Amino acid sequence: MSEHVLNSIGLFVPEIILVASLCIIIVADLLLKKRTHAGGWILLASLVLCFFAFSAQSGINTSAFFAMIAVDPFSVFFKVILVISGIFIVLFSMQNKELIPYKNRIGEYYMLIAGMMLGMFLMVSSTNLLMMYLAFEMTSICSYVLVGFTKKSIRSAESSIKYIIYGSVSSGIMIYGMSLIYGMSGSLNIFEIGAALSGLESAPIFSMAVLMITAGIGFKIALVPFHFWAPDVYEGAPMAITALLAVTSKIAAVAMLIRLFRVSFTGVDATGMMAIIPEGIRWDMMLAVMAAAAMILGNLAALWQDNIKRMLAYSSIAHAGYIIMGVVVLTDQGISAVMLYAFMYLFMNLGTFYMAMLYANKFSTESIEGYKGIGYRAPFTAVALTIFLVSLTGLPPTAGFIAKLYIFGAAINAGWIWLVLVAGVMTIVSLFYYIRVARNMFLYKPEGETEPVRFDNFTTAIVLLLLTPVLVLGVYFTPVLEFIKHSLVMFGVQ
Amino acid sequence: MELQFLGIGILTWILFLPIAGLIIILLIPGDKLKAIRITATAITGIQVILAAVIFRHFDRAIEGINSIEGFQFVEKYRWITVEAVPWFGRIEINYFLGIDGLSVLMVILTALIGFIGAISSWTIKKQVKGYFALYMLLVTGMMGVFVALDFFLFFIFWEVMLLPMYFLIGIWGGPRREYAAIKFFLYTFVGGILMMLVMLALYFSVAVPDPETGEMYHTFNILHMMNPAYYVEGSILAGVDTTWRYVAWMALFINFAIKIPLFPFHTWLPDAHVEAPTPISVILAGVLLKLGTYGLLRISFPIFPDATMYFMIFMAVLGMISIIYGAFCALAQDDFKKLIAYSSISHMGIVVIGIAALNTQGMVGGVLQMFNHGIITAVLFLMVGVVYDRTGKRGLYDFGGLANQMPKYTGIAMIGLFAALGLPGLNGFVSELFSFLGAFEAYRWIAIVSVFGIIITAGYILWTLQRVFLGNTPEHLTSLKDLTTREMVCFVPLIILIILLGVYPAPAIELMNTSLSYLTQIVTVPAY
Amino acid sequence: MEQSMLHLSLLILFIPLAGFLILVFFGKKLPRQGDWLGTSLIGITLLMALYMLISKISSMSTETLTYSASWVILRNSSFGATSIDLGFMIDNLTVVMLVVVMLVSFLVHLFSIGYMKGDARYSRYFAYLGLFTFSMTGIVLTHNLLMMYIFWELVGVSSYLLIGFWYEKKSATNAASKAFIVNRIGDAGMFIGIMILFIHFSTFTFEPIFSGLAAGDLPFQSTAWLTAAGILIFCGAVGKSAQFPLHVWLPDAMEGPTPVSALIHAATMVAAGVYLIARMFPMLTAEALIVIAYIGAITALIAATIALTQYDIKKVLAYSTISQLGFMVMALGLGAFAAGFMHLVTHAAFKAGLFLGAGSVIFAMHNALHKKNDHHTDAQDIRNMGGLKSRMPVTYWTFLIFTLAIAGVPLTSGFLSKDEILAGTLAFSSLNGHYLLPIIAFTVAGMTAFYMFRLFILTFHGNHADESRISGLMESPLTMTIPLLILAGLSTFVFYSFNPLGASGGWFFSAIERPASMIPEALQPASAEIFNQAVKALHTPALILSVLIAGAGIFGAVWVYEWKKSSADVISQNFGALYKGAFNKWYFDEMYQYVFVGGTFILTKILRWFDEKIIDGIVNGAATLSERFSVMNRWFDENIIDGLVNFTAWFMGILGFVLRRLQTGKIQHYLAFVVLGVLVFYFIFV
Amino acid sequence: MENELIQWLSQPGLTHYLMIGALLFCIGITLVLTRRNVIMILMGIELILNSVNLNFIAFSRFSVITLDGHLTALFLIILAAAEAAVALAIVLNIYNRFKTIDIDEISLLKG
Repeated sequence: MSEHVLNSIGLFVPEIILVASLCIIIVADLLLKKRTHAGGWILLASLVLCFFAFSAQSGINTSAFFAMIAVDPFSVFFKVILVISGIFIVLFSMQNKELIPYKNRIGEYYMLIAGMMLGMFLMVSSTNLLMMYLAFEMTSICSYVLVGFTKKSIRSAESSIKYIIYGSVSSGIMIYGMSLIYGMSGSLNIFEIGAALSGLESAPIFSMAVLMITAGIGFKIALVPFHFWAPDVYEGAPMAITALLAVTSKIAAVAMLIRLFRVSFTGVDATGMMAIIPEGIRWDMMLAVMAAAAMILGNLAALWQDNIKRMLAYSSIAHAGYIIMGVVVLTDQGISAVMLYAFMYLFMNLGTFYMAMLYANKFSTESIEGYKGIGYRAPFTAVALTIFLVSLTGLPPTAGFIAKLYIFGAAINAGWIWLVLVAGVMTIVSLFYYIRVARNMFLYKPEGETEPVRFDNFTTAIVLLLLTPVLVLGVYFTPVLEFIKHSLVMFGVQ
Repeated sequence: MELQFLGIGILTWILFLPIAGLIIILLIPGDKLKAIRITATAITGIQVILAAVIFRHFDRAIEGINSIEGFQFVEKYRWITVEAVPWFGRIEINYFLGIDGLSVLMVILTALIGFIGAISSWTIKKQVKGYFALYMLLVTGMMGVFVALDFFLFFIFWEVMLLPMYFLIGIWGGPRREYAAIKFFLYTFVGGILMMLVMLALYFSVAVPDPETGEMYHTFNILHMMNPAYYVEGSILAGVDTTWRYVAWMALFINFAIKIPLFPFHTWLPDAHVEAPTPISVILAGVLLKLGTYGLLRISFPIFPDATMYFMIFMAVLGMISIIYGAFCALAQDDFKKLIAYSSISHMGIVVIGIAALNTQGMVGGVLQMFNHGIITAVLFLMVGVVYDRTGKRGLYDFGGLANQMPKYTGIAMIGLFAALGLPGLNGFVSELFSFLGAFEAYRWIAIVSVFGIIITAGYILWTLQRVFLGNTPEHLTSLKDLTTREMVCFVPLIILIILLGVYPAPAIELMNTSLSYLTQIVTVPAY
Repeated sequence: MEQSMLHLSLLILFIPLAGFLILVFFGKKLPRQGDWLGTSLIGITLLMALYMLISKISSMSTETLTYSASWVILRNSSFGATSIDLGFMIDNLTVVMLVVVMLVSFLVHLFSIGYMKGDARYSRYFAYLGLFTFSMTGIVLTHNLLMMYIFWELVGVSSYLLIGFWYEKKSATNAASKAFIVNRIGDAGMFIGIMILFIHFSTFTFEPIFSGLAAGDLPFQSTAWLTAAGILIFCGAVGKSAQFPLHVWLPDAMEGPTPVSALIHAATMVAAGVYLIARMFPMLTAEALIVIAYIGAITALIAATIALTQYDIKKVLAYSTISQLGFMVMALGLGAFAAGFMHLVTHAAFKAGLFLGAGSVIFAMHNALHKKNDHHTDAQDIRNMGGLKSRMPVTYWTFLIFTLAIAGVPLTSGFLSKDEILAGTLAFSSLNGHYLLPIIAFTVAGMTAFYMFRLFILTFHGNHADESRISGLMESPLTMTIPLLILAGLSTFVFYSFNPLGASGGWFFSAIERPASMIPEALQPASAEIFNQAVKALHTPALILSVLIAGAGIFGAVWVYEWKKSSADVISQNFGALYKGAFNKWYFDEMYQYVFVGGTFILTKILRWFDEKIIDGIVNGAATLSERFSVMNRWFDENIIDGLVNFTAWFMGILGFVLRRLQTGKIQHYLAFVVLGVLVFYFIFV
Repeated sequence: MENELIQWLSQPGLTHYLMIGALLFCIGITLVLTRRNVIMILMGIELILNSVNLNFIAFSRFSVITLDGHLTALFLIILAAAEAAVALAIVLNIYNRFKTIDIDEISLLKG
């Protein structure tokens, strides 16, 4: 038993690093009042350490802490994505102008991010309903505070109250569903649940439970119709936190969704194909409808937005739809497409948020109309933003195209033609609002000031760090595919 | 046939030279206009030389179309390869270039028009650096579509063109450039999505054995997609004459019809042509429209011979409508550029009825018409550009009596206009002749109706000629200067080609004859 | 011999082209702007053509020489290669036609040196003449339909350039465009006809097509398609030879310089149509021939009636040309092959003479008026002339000879050919019962004599209305009168037949024979032997009748205009509506204007509207719908309509607007949606 | 009929607890959806969480004989407290910004 615990601790190194850094940040915050971003650097260092710790975990496929969490390539893959995005979020935060008035509390900010990262790490690896819920709440509670961090801002305040009410109710619904599952299967362990359910006749209660859990996770993913918080919260939150919510926590929730549904609610039918269990609820169709609704609503509503954060909020709702398409197809191919999408989405969406943040800093505008003529004042960043947007649209030769290609491919191969058609049409719609940004930047002359704007090297370096993968992965993505190929191993699943 | 330089094949050179140019241009400071212009011109000039080398070494007797042995200057490398994916087998995407009789003429056309466009771009005054950078990207995109034999690669190049084109129209265009640019983008993007879906469906339907291990894997290789034996049993596009194959053909067709553009998918074209700056109009009409018909011939016809046979009358009818409709619309225009834009619709309709005939004359006529129309319409747009640069106007009513004022210009314009009219002795006639002959053999009445399009064509061309060049020179035009040397450099090679191919088209026809008659054969006499 | 023929014909074809190229590029730099170059080059080709004529007729009379070279080879993997050939075919028809073309061209060149003197684009004019001669020669020499079509169109273009030579005049450019487009309509038919033949025979060359037909291989195995092919190819001739209903371009084409009218619209280009029919004769079915004959007859009649009423000297000649061309076409249609072709040749001489004579008159009038600073009197209106006889003796006497020839008075060339045609009509009606044809033919012959003498008398006889106006009138210079004299000589009978009363014994009739029909027997017209016998039998009555009718016509004209025994005005009033119709050219132009031009115009407007309103955004008429949403619409206009041009997109926008309204900002609504969502999904999926 | 009901009520079992739980859950949801005072909404959330606790414990007691359910309930109580703490802090901030805790007034962000 103690040996098991010791082994488990050995597998828990990255999380421990994070917890340690969390503590160090608190201490550092007390000791070094002047060094405002010290917490940030500490977190950054710990995240980089985590990154290396994950590389040590490659190939391990086991479970830890009495089947509470799994350390398997699948979770490592997602944790790598989370760490990368976490690093960028920290870098963004250091430049975020909105946070400057709160610099005496900035240590808390990084501490909360560290907590959130920890929660998300646990989300992607937990194999127990209780653990899942705890990780989920850890992430949520930290994010509630982060959203309201710029508390003098009235928008931030409003978004935080909305977020916490919405989040609490959603997680309440989810845990209610979990309690029903627990009652029916007699266990909180997802493998045991799966085993118990595979012999089960269809039961309406079970279906309701699945729906309730979907509602909870769907809240995190911002999946229609559980997305309503997203636009308001994204708009109100500080930019870096918006990026964190739109990218990192969304990906973590998708990973959790995949693990839960793959392990517990998917069995094997007579022909050896994967099938949903028990047969009471067609949750693949349900998710497909949600995905379609997300794509439709996200893209169409985004057409009308002028605030870039709000526009990106809707756009990320739409992207949640694309991602869920991969879950719907129920195959390893679909899951690998989701992983690829997540990887690509990370860079292009973070890039877009970063640019929006930079422009908010420099031009103090979040309005797309306010972007007029930026292409002539800051050509490099404007071109970069255009490339990110093009990538989000899904045009080659960018990463976004490859991501869409694989998602669409998986869906076509599994026969979800109608879903792909919806996705295709909505991709066309998405062109409008993405290209509108580029249009305003390049097709109009600058109004008022026309001086060129310079960005420091640090900024340029971050832009390049984000831009390079978007372009390179658009034409050469073999390494990512290799990575995914090796990461498609989930503990306890053949 | 292999031609290499520094160990890199000639097609890669011709394809990626503009990218090198793009990088060089980005490194040149933005205020060194001349250096930027010369770089762009030199790069496209080298492309023309390479195209000439290809023309020289191209073996006219090899068939191409559906076997790799038939292609020339082939370059095939593994690009994306992931071995032994547990749930999928192998993922493989190839960097696969090659040309046959169908594409060689298009490669030459692209190089030539790209060069002419670069020279005529010297008149661009604002944001020169950005302009030429996008221009270079555009040229690579066009060239790529014509040389790619891997569907994935084809698709990437196909879509790569969109964004540069959007900005080239949107930033450097006329007053309604924004509208025109987004309209162009929208239409072609819709088509692109459709093509992407079909591409994926084909990808999952086709599996080929590895020559060494015998392992089956999916492929984007266009040539493999033409072989019915490679279709996986029970996959979505397997079989013959299935609904899904018809649907896929239709989706591809819509994509290509938008590019061509065929009635009723044509409305982006007048706007885009009118608003685009002159060199971009030249590229648009000269090369971009050909991508549509090229795509039909390279992809739709050989991959879906059954559906092609099923839909060919439908295609021919659309071609016929385009001919007549485009001509009538041209007749109603009072904007010079719009007139030429509609004439393009009409002339591309001739290509479509030619290739829809599915016989050798029609095919040869259609492809030759693609080339010829590229040349002729380039002359016409350059012609409008000349007066537009000088006066800022392009309404037909804004001009008159230019024959007195600009004799050289008038002479060249007349040759261009008469070539568009299909005057024998100029190249337009030859290709129209063969297209009509082919169409007549296949569908008598469609061809007969289409022939009346040439009467209307005569109407609008002569009307333009009379309106713009003849009559008395109005007061405000008496200060117009005749063509400059740079403009002559643009025009002369094109005019020479117009006359040369009009008098003796055999060299061009020989280039493609073998491939096209083979293509006809594999479509009409399918392998299954 | 054969080789030299080939070389000569090559030279004849390309020398004018060389002249064109030299004059276009270097014309202005040459001394005298290169008129001597153009003229002498054509002179050389004329000599070559004469040599060819003489040697061909004398040495190898009925042989046909052909030369072929491959132009394009279309290889077809399933059934071999198709070679598309270009080449020459030289038979008697060719050499005769060559001489006609070269001779008229040469004389017109010569005449133009005087006539066009001082024009701003003098060298360009000679260049265009060279281009025209080149194109015309191509038509004459070709042995295949493709080349025929190619040069056919080139002729069209060069005539476009020549008619619109004075392009500052709007009427000239209009006329040029009209000529081209009207011709193009005929050409479209011809093109379809050629396609029918090519698709079936895989060749454009006459010989294999005819031999294929002779072997019983009909296009698409159908006699209807054969007849259709014949009539469609004839459409080309209808356009070029200004036959009803496409005759409207020719009178307008008189806007070009007068020598051009002589060259193009009297002797050569318009004769190309007749030449085409002659070339295609072996494949024309009896039905097609009857159509051709009637078209010719109708043309002859309509044009003659119009010519009776016109006052513009060139317009009268133009309608007379149309009328005579109708005669020729009719003759070929009846099977009077040699007669029709001979009329082409004789007509070329005297009609060119008439035009050049008219040119001489106009030139003189113009100069005289110019001296008086009179710029509003029309130099071409015969009402402004009269009494020119004494001032322009050479022009007067030559003009008289031409007028006699066209009227068909014995001893002239015109009598020979016209008489044979009239006999042919009688013979045809006696064989087939088409009595309308001879009636029309004789009526037209009478009318021709009448209106030509009307023209002649009004121009040269009587007293001038205003003597002072023509006080400075002088005979034209030598370069202009010499051509007139030469043509006057050629309008006498001796050059065609030594028997002034019958052509059938002359060299012409022995050299030009009706080619054998190559189509199945059942479709053929009455054979040449039967026809010739009938002609022989009816020749004498026809001769007498034609002389009487010509005499009556001349007498009528003299009665009315010379002796003024009856007033022309009274006569025309008596004819009332008929006169008005004829005077207004039977309203063809107006009708075409309304029906075709107007129709096309309206159609294009409709299509343009359709394109811009309907297609372009299935609802760009979302405009009307979206008026209701005017606020939104403005927003759209500014932001999205740019992109969302069509209804779908508009609809999406609305949908997006609605969906966006769900986002009320009230957290309880959001949560209600969550609960609702869960319940709805529960009921749908469970 | 009446007897059956009395008998059913007099022998409390799993179903009874579950029904009470469900009832609590519904009341919680109703509170959340209908009350305008933020504090009342937070109380609704507490009710939801307590209904879950009831479920877990009932299941743990009656159908699944493990301690998982009890433990979960403990964790839930702690989490509910944490959540409530954060929520109340945010409510305080809201009151400072908006001078009200009427949730209908807090709807600047929308559309």
